[in-house]
Amino acid sequence: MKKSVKKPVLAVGPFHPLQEEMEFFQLTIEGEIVTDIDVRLSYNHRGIEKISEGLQFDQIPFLVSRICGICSASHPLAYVQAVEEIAGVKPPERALYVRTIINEFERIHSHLLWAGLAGHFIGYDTVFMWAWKYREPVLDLLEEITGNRNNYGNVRIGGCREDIPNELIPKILKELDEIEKKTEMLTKAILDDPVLHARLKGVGVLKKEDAIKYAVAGPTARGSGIAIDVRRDDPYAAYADLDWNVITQPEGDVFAKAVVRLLETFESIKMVRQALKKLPGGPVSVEVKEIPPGEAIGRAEAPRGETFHYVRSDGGNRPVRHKARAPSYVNVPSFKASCIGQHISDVTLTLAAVDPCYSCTERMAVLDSGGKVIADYDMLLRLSREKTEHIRKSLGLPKKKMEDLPIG
Amino acid sequence: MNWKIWSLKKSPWVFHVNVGACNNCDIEIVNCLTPKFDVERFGIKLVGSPRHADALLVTGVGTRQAAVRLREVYRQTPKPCVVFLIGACPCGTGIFYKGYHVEGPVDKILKEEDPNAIIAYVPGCPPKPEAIISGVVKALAAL
Amino acid sequence: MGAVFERKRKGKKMSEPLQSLFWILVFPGFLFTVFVGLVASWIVRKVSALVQWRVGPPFAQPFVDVVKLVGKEILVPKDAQQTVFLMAPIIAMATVMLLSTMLWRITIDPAKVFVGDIIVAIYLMVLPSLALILGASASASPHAAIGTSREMKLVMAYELPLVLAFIVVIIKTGGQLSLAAIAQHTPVLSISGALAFLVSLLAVQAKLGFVPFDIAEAETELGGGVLMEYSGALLAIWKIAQAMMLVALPLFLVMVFLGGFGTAGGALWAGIGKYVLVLVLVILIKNTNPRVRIDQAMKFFWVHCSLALAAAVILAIVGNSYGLSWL
Amino acid sequence: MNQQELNGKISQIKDRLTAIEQPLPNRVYLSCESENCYSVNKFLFEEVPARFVIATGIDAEDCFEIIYHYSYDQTGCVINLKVFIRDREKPAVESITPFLPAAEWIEREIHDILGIDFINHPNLRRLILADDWPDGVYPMRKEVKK
Repeated sequence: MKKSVKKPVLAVGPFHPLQEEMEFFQLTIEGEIVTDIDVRLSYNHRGIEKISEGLQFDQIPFLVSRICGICSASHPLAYVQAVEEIAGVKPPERALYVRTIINEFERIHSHLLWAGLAGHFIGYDTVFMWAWKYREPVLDLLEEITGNRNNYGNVRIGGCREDIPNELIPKILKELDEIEKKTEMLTKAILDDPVLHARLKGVGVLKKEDAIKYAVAGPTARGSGIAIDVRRDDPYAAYADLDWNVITQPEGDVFAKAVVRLLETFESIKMVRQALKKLPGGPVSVEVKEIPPGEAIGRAEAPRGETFHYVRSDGGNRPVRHKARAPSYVNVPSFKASCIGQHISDVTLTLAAVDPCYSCTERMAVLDSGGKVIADYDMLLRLSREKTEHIRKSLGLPKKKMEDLPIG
Repeated sequence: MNWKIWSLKKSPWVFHVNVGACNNCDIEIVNCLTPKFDVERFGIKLVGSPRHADALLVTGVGTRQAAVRLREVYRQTPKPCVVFLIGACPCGTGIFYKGYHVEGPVDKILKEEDPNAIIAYVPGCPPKPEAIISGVVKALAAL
Repeated sequence: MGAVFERKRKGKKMSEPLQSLFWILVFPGFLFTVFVGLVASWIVRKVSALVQWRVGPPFAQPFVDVVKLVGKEILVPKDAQQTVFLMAPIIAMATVMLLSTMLWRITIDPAKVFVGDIIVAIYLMVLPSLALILGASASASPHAAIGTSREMKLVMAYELPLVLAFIVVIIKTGGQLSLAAIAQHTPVLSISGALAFLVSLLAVQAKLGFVPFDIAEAETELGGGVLMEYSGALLAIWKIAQAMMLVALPLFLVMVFLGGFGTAGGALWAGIGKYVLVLVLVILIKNTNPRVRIDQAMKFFWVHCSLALAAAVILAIVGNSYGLSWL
Repeated sequence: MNQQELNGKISQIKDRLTAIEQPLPNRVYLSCESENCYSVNKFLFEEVPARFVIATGIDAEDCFEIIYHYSYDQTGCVINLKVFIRDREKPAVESITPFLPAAEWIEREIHDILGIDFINHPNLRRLILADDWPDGVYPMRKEVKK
């Protein structure tokens, strides 16, 4: 049966121009209601943990930044912090600030990217185009600082590879104002739209108890009223010196997660500004001679939640064991709690709300009880969009596209 | 010039296959669609079915599980078709060359399937959208 | 076009069958319609791109697309019903070809018509949709199957109001069943006629597979669900058939509602103007509306449109019997 | 609950642990044998209560080691529970998924890559290895090279 299920999906399956990773979801439905969900990973399994055991400590940051292209600042940071803990090294102050700035830039561009995709999922393609347009200046800044739009590779054991040149700071501040203005417009357009309220509220609710049971992280947890954030709970880099808020929303639905992400973007902008103001002088890295035997943990808050790295060293120049956990690893299984019992037209949206790195949702097939594929991603997307329209009509609103909204 | 090749160059419809990438190349490919780069100017269109495609944009190392699917997609694509390997991973598996679950590089997988496959390489980690567009244009000019 | 037409007149010496072949395959029929249709599809793509803040494709793009598809390999899914799968696009193209030839010929040579051609035209307009259903269900793909069932429902939904709309026109024009005679009138200049025009415009939208009635097709690419399994020249034939529909259907509306297409001087330009007007209306509806759900579409066509048209029929009868042509 | 109270809480299960280490104020490493795995995990998740982060499976040559990582977010403390599985031939340990659904995937993963059997796991199917991966080959074991 497994073969017959997978074949139609893979052969003619829902390939989408926005498809990213290759996780494969199977939904079992009864009528229109989802009764079970199953996920097959493997397509993207590259064996990073084993490769890591064959690399030297200072090569690994470049490997782990390629775990996920969007979290390519948080993974190396978490790893490097673990190794620094083993070696007992404290990087220079300036390096901590540079790390903070790069990480917050990453969060800004990732959240904007998510906002665009969420717009696409509910049929507002203009939001998609605009949010991705707003994202470009952030990538340009990152390129100017680190030399690459993504995969910055800027963290090394004992500090940072590239410094933020002081003469770049005015430009960054100027761009930040611009980004903040545009994000504000986008946020207003999203949060003030009654259609979106009706479309997103109460959909895909992840209750607080379930959130605890599934041990979710990041905006997914904060959207369910769990105020956890590694940046505050276990401060690293320069977060302890900055003044910012952890955004939480109690509802646990898609709307709450959207609110958390959008408001977090502003917190990130705030943090970058503060960090730039406080940026201390001095070098950005210290030499680390050798890594003694030992084990340690490094944590960092990626845009999607807590990144967790465990490193064990035996005194050689390679780790004996290096475990990496991406936030989606705990966020994705929570679909079991949030999707079951939902209408299938809401499923894409619920999955997207978790931002599962981020387009695993494309790899879906709806199964009826006989295991036959009866709907695909496109159809789910369509259903999702139709529901938006339906709600719009029931609110007595005219047919309106995002073009009319005051963005841009 | 052969009219088939000429029209292929003027109207390359592409289909995006991810065989184990880190998302970076994929995002940069999607970026090519957005207003800043707008590849429809060159007649390039992302299509939703390999059967409609003239070119495959492959990203990722080619993991063991995904390689099976890549072969299937390649078989479904009508020939002539060009395969673009976007990023360091499909070109030579990059930093993952030792991975136990990696069957790539992708050109090896494709050559096993079809020894005459036309393959173009756009290295970079990730290649910028400009690089992807330029790579596609250069490869088409060389046809 | 005028010059070509003149040349055509002089070519009376050609033997009758040869001339008919020329009619169908070259001038007003196949080649000419394909050309106009591909230009029209370029306009559709370009305008859509501009709405999305992009530059859009170059002018020759639709032509190159078709040429390229012809040069590609045809893959037939192994579970498909081969004959039907291969025949369906050809049936679709042949019927659109016949339809457009008929419409152009009536325009050019209104004397050579037969009574009741409007009925034949309506019949020919259904066939491409049926061919699509046939082809998709022969392709043995679950996604195409979903598209098929939706397309089928959609056809059933819009055919009734469409026929009612034409009944309104027939009443308005005093029981004419010949397109040439109908084209002498402009029924759109009355309440019932305008209603009928609006509804037919929406039905044309559905026939063309455009938003908001592209329910049977995925949004990201041509013919997503239904055409998923087609490739190469077969896909090209579908594209050509769709492009020709883009000519034939608005042209049909122009003839039935807007007083037809002239063949010389001012009347010709007026005709082109009317065609462009209908095309722009179609594109605008496409770009300013979200997709509706299949049950919404059916309800819309069966309940709202049919009721409106029933009222229009009554208005038209009343208008006729009391000589109130504006009703 | 501050760090001291947390340490006090942990010492309630001292008899089931073989070692308690605290190299940093907010990093705690506990060790136990595989038969106590279930009860200690249950204590950490339900009594402390800490948030489950992930588990790390390690092939430590003479035995298998699974480290369950918990995070106690009020103090930013990471509690690591090392469970030693001495039987190298038929490594098995009781699954914690029944009370902690968050552990489902990682237990399946460890089953894939190290071949450790999780008793009472509700759904111990292959998760991350390919369909055509040979049975009985566990890539994260030390004897397996590429």
